[in-house]
Amino acid sequence: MKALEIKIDKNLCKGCGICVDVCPKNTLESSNEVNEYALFYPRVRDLDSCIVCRLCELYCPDFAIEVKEK
Amino acid sequence: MITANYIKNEYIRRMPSAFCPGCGDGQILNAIARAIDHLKLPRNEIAAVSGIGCSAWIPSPYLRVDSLHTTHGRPIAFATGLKVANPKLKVLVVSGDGDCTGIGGNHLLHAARSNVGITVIMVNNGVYAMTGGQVAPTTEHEYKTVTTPYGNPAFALNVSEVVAAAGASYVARWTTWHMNQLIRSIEKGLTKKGFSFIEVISQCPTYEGRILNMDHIQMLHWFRDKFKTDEKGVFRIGEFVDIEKPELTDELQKIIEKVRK
Amino acid sequence: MIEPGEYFVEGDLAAAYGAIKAGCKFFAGYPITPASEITQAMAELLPQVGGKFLQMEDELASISAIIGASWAGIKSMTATSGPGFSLMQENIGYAAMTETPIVVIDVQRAGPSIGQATRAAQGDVMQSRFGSHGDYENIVLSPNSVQEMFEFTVKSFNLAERYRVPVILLSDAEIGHMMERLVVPESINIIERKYAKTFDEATKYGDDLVPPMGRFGDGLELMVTGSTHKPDGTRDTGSPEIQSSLVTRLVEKINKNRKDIEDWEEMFTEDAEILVISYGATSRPAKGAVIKAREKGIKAGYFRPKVLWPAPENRMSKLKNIKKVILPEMSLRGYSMEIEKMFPGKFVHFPKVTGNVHTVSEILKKIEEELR
Amino acid sequence: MIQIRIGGWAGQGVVLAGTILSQTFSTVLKKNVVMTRSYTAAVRSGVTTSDIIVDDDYIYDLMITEPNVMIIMYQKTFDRYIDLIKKSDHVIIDSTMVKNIPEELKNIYKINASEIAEKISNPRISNMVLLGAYAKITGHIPIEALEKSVRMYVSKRFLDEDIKAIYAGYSL
Repeated sequence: MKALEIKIDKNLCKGCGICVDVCPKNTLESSNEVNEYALFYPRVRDLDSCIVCRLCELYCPDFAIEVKEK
Repeated sequence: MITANYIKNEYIRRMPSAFCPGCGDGQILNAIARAIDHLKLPRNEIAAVSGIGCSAWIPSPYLRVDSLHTTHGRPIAFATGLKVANPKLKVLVVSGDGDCTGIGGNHLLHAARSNVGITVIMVNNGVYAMTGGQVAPTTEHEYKTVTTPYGNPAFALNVSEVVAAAGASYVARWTTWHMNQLIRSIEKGLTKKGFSFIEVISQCPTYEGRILNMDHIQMLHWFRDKFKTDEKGVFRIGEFVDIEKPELTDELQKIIEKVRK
Repeated sequence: MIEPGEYFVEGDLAAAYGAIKAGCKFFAGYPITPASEITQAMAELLPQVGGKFLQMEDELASISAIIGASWAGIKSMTATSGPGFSLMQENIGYAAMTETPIVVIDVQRAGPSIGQATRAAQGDVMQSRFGSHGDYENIVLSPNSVQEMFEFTVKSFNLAERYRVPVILLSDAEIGHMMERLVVPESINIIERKYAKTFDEATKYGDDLVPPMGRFGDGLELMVTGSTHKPDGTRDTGSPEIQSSLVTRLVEKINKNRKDIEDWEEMFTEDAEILVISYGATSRPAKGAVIKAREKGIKAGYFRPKVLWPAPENRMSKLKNIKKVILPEMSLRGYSMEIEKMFPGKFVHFPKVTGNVHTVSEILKKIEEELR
Repeated sequence: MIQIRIGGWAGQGVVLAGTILSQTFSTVLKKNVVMTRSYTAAVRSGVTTSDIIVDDDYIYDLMITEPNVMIIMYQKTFDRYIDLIKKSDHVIIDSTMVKNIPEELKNIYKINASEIAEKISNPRISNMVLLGAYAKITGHIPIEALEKSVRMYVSKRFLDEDIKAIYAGYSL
């Protein structure tokens, strides 16, 4: 399975980094970009590496991440 | 495929939540919603009751079901009344460790004893977080908190063991690292006839983190590495009780039938 | 079940009969003298009408459970006495804040603290109104006979359902444990709760300031909270406007409907110069003493609030020709603040705190003394 | 107005006797009746009383002030209420239980109720013997009315012995 897009809702994300931590393929990484609450939200490092395991969705405390399948 | 977005749209009243970044409460909310979805329970058959504390906010206001946000320590007693009044409802209590075992400890024991068919999810972060990091009944010996600045002179309560001894039908303990196991346990709890109790060890990045000198990611790793279902772990997790026994509202109904015959 | 007709029962049992007749289907309680008889009677009676009884682990749990049950849409009650009533204050405030109809019977005993378990007193009058923290108003009724234990329990349920407030039936050990004739009438007026059919309906109220109540399980996805909340139940603890409009309405809800709620009994008040105000058990000898005083040619009057809170202030303020007001009661504080406020400069307190109710001759003697 | 105090020791059936007598006046004879009781928290100790006030009119006084009848079943109760006993028109005692009576007190009806009760079945129904004696001595109630009240209140198991006891007291 391949991901079409990994959407990170900047306004919901609190920048906790749990998604980056639980991702088994290092698809996500921390960024220096901040949202309106001055929190660092993550960014997609390598979309192709995503295996659509959706652990990021399962562990995200804030419903801020969504993996769209191809 | 169940996506977080679907869960959010279907079961979550609103976001963003008031929880601190990295708080396990959001994960537990996610787990509860997924369990309800797996069971295909209609939302109008679920009532969520909570007391006071950060974790009390998991169902109220975020879970999109009838929710009763009550006074400190009392949610289990409120839930008992709700369940007895309408046994068709799946009554879910979400309570913190202070709420559930400190001020509300007596209610917990007696709900387990009477085997009333409610599901209690106790979020255990070992500290009173909402009020600013004071010692809790679940704080380990010698840990420093704002009210035990020289170390906790008392010892932590093993809540699941106590609830098991009190007579609950189902008792399990997981951590926020064990999301899938937690979801399965909540499903089991919600379908269990009698009193079900699920303890969730959760990370409090703000206060517990300060005590343990860890951030929330480190705490999750700690859960992963040290909390095991067998002797390998420093802390024991897993399912401790899973039995069938007569449930309170059924017994009350039997009394009515006996008396009215 | 409880056929119309005549009974010879104690006050506590009459209250249980009243609850059953009012449609009470859930009781949660904890044993305490002198209210245990209500609890025991409900344990026996409720299953007979398809209702449920629970003896809880304490009074905190008892009142919590009945509030929970009330949200599931059934009429619920608990009964206790002083020490338990003190414990219940927390959630009497919660019921006021969340506008939950419940009935709490307090069979007063002598305090403070454990006091005299089997003796009567009237020391909970202020607590019954002000016991929980913060601003709220509730309704408190005071029966003076076994018959009224029955009737006022029914009335308590009616008022609770009508105004969505906790209603307290403030009895005492004298009335609770007294045996007397009870007549259960053929027909009893019962007020049923107004339910909201949609979430939207539950957030709106009319001139009476009482919104229709949602019911758990109806799919309204209600949010009920003891925190400061918007009309839709959304918690908002930061807004000065929301706190202000919420607590003002909780208080105004009672004030605005006072005329409908206030209830009293009076005798010889048109030309009375000396007025005996009394309530509960004490009002029996008080009335007897006033009748005796009239026989002696004394211009005495009798006034008894049946509803203590809200007090019948409009009526009392119209009693202009009174020169003196005597308040006999089984408390050193009791209702005195309220009555003294209504009759400044004329007020004579006549407490008796032995655990026994006043006698007719004691009150008559006091009337004569005060005339001198 | 009739004021009656039944006094004894907890466990002697003081409240039961009071209830049956009150019910005789209220339900059977259609009088206004108030019965109050006084007891301590302990189940098997302490002075217990049932106070009965009967009137054709509404009852205002809830306390016994000038008793017409004192039915006393225990020495300590007798000693405690000696002032009221001196004021009372009739004093009926269980002479098995109350032996120490001041000499100046005349006109005390001494009923060996416990002994009579024991002969019928057991001393615990001495209260019923005293009620029968009360009906005879005061003439306040016909014995048939008392019997009716006993039949209304007492469970089948004890009914026969209780009826026997009230008639035993009545025929003294």
